[in-house]
Amino acid sequence: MTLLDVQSIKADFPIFNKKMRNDARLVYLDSGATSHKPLQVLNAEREFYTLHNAAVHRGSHLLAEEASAAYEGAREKVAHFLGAAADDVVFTKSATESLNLLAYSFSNTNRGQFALAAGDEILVSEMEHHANLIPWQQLAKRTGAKLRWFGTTTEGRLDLSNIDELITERTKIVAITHQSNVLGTVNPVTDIARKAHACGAIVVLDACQSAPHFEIDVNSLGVDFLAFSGHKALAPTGVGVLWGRAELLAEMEPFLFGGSMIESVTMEAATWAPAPRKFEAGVPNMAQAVGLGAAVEYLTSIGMEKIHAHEKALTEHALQGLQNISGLTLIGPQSTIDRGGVLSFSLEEIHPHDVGQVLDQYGIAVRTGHHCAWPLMRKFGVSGTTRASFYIYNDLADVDALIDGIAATKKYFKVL
Amino acid sequence: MTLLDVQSIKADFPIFNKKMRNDARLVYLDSGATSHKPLQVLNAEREFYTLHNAAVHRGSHLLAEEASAAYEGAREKVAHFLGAAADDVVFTKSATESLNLLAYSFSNTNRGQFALAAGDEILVSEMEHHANLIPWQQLAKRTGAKLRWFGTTTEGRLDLSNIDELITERTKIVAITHQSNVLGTVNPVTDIARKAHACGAIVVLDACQSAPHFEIDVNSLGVDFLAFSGHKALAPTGVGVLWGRAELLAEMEPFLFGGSMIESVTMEAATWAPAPRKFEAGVPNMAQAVGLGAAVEYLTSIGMEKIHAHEKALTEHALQGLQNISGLTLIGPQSTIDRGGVLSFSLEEIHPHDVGQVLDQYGIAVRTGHHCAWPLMRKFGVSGTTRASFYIYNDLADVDALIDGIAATKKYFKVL
Amino acid sequence: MELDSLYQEVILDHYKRPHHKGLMADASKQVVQVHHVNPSCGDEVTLNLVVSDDRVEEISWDGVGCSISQASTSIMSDLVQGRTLTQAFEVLDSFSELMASKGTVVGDEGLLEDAVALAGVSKFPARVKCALLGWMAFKDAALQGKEGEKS
Amino acid sequence: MELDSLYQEVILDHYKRPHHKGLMADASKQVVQVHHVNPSCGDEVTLNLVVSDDRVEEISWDGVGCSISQASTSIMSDLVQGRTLTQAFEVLDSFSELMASKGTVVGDEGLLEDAVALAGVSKFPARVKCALLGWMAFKDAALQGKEGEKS
Ligand SMILES: Cc1ncc(COP(=O)(O)O)c(C=O)c1O
Ligand SMILES: Cc1ncc(COP(=O)(O)O)c(C=O)c1O
Repeated sequence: MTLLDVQSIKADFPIFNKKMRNDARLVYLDSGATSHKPLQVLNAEREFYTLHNAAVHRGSHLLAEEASAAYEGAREKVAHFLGAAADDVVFTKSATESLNLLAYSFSNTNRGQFALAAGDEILVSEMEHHANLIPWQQLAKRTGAKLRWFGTTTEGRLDLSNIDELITERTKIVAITHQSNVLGTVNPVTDIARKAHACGAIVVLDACQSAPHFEIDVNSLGVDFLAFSGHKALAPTGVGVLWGRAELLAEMEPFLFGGSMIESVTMEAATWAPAPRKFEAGVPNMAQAVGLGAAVEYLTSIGMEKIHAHEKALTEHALQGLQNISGLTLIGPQSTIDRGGVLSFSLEEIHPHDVGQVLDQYGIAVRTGHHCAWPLMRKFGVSGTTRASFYIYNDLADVDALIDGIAATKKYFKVL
Repeated sequence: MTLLDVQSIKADFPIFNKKMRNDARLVYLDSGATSHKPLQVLNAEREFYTLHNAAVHRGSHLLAEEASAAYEGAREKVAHFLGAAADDVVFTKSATESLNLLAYSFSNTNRGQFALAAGDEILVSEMEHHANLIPWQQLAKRTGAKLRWFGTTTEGRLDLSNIDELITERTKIVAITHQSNVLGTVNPVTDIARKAHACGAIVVLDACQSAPHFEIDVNSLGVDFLAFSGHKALAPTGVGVLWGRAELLAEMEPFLFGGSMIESVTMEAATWAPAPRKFEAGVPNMAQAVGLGAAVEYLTSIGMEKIHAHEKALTEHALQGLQNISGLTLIGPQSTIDRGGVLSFSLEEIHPHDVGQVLDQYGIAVRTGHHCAWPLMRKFGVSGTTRASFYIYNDLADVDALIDGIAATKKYFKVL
Repeated sequence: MELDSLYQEVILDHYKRPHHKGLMADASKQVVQVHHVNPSCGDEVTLNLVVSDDRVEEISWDGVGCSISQASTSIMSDLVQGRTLTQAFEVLDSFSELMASKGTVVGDEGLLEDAVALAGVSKFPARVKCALLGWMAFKDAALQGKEGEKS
Repeated sequence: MELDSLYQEVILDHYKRPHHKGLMADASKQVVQVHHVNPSCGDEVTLNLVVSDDRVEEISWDGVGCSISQASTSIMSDLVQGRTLTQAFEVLDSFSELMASKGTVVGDEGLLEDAVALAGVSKFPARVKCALLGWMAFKDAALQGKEGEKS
């Protein structure tokens, strides 16, 4: 097992000094919802505000110059993190906005490859987060296109058995998640993208649960668009990323309209700046972008491969522990093959909300409920699950705390 | 003159310790673009990250509880700042997003009072910022409605002479700015709203340049929606506000789709949570909202009336000084009546960019260019202006520095 | 442990053996049915209410949810069954107040009976909406019934 | 003062008395016209280009803008007038390099002539796009002209 030096990593994260209920230490197993932030990120934001704060791209004064350099520098760092060109990286407020940006932009045109109409199809999967499902439902509604989806196998894998029926010449967009935020399943994106491209479809990847956890290279992935949120990747809240292929970004209509995204404006009409500016209307989330730049640097300095190996080791240990608990049903892949460090389970008749509440007494933070993947819950016949998710500041002791906490929960509710 | 104690205010803003070019002190006259942030705001954000960071509304663990309380507490503070109810305040990423939210939501329905069609009209003004112009151009384009606009008088006032022609039964939306970001003009919003309501129109107010500078009470204003950006009001970047009347927010369709804004979801369709949740898809900009809460508290603790009086005194002094400079043409109202602390001018044949560059050598930060109000520039027959804008950390010495800087600029370019 | 103030014995009893659970469907009566969900955790309740002469003649419900939401709905059903709507709303108001109290009040046991056991919930803001789910469904059904009568 | 490295005398001269300014329109010649704007500050340039035998036969322009953009366009016009496109592009590449240098190079005076006076601009990132406006318009017009020839 190749674990990270968690003690020295934790020293960068002030929140671990906090005392939880009953003076317990914080066992944070909810990074799938949002991650904590290292001092390096908090300091980068503060430095922006206290030394360089100004509206970017709009002024000739020194602060405006420095702010622009900081903001564009962050774009370069994020681009580097993804193996992309800087101009193909758009800053949004979140992955949710990134995905909505696409769905709206596609319906802001009625010609070219982005235009959809009755007879066209949009393909998603049953394991999508609501953020990669509802925008496409709405795009289908606006355009008359039909929404279709991959099912899920009982092991929590994408059901690809009917892929030839699902991906056809009618398919215009394929939007899938890289890693399920409920099951931990990592999907065979490259294969699906190849098939989709052969049919002329555009491929959108929800990388919210992958980009923070393992190495991403947009070129080898073979997708056309990729979205993720900063706040799940050690960065501040309020910043997300949309990466897109240059030639597609160039052709697309804008989404938000306002300052800085224009080329020229009259009272009647306006024309647009080139990407990425075209998609960044208004004074942007500058400090948050700078924070995201610092976050991806921090991740890179640890090394994405090492992070992946670390989480794999934790997941291995957790799978063993959880599988030994009687009455516990793990939903999702039972091994670490093509799966990440997100573990969802049911515990006898104890409702997830109650499980979470007992764990909270021991300082253990897990997520409970439908995890914004309600259709997947229905598929597995549960109203919700308890979910533990790992990141760089977790260690084997955290996993053991979870296992012990579950035993205590059973005891508390007299389920033995 | 009732000036604020600027020295003690400046002590809260670390950026004023920075040495500018040639070791000059910072004379920041660009708050119309973005304001600086006091330590109270920076510390509120940091406290959120280091003590309460978690995804809001989604978990039963302690951090999630505390994060939700901090986020909803910020909503209450902003609501109080506007004289509004908390549930009528929506957090967005910026005023630009707030205004686009409205324009998209209105075209996400084809029935009820928000639905527009050919024959309907949207009314804006010639002095709008692009953010309150292009979204409506696009809404008009999507729906077939017609965009019309108030003109501007040579003094830089809204030309209301043809108001009875412009506001008619065909008018469905009136979207205007409270204070022009170029001219400083404060518009007679309440009168216009009364007239618009008499014709059944919805009134949208762009309060970007007003909410940070004088007291706002949404009830006495009489408008239906109000948008402003946190970053111009001492708050972090990446957070904006949309306030709306409860009954309108309830009826409106959502804008961004994803997690947390739903009531229930299947693969085929979804239903929506009540406002404000319906408009806040995804993990929100929590730390920034908390920062905005601290910012409006800071403003309130100084007192919006005192802030207004302070800026008025600075503006009075600046108007006098600028009017005495030969070759300088002030664009906008020549007195402090119904105008705020934003002053735009042309200086002989010296291009604004060159003016800004010379001022920058003295540490004076002004904005130059079209200020995202290109149609207004054309109206005044200029390609851009130099703009100085004031806030709580400016004093009379800053105004004098500007006046001296302009004299130095003329000398540098040998225009005497 | 703080937890015991949340999960009192009587709550766990109601959770394990809920009262009035299982929907009645007597076609001869005028039943108002409502369905409420708690979108953040996915808890759901369907509630059938028969009111005659402004009195709760019959209440029944079904649903999925945590111990707090299930127990609270069970307790609420006991409390409103047979009561006039005026009395039932008085109980509801008192319970809503208790839930909003953040642990500062203990609740009127004469009025709230078993529901005072839920007082501890008010110290866990994230659970208040669990405790209120069934009550809000009842309120909705009762108001819909009144509306229906009028028209 | 740092400023003097930006506003050299030769720049202010070109600004006050720009060369090739005022659009030629000789209907007998094949003129490529382009219009470029700098969206962040509103500067605009319209450029007319006549190329024959791969040589810039006539260049003229009009526009509004700051001293840097006006002077740079004026200097560029002098530099490309009469040159072959290959030579002109060589100058353009050298100038682009100078602008990207952040003040680290002085520029090849043999090739760039008056344009070396713009070296100081590269230390002011916000002004680089001013200096490049006219050059990019020329590049665009020249490429469009080539395209036109082919088709
Ligand atoms: C009057 C006005 N409206 C709208 C905006 C847009 O605000 P933001 O860029 O913060 O979205 C601004 C500022 O840029 C403004 O001054
Ligand atoms: C797989 C997945 N997609 C999309 C999202 C949405 O991200 P955000 O809420 O940051 O916009 C999330 C997390 O909430 C997620 O886990």
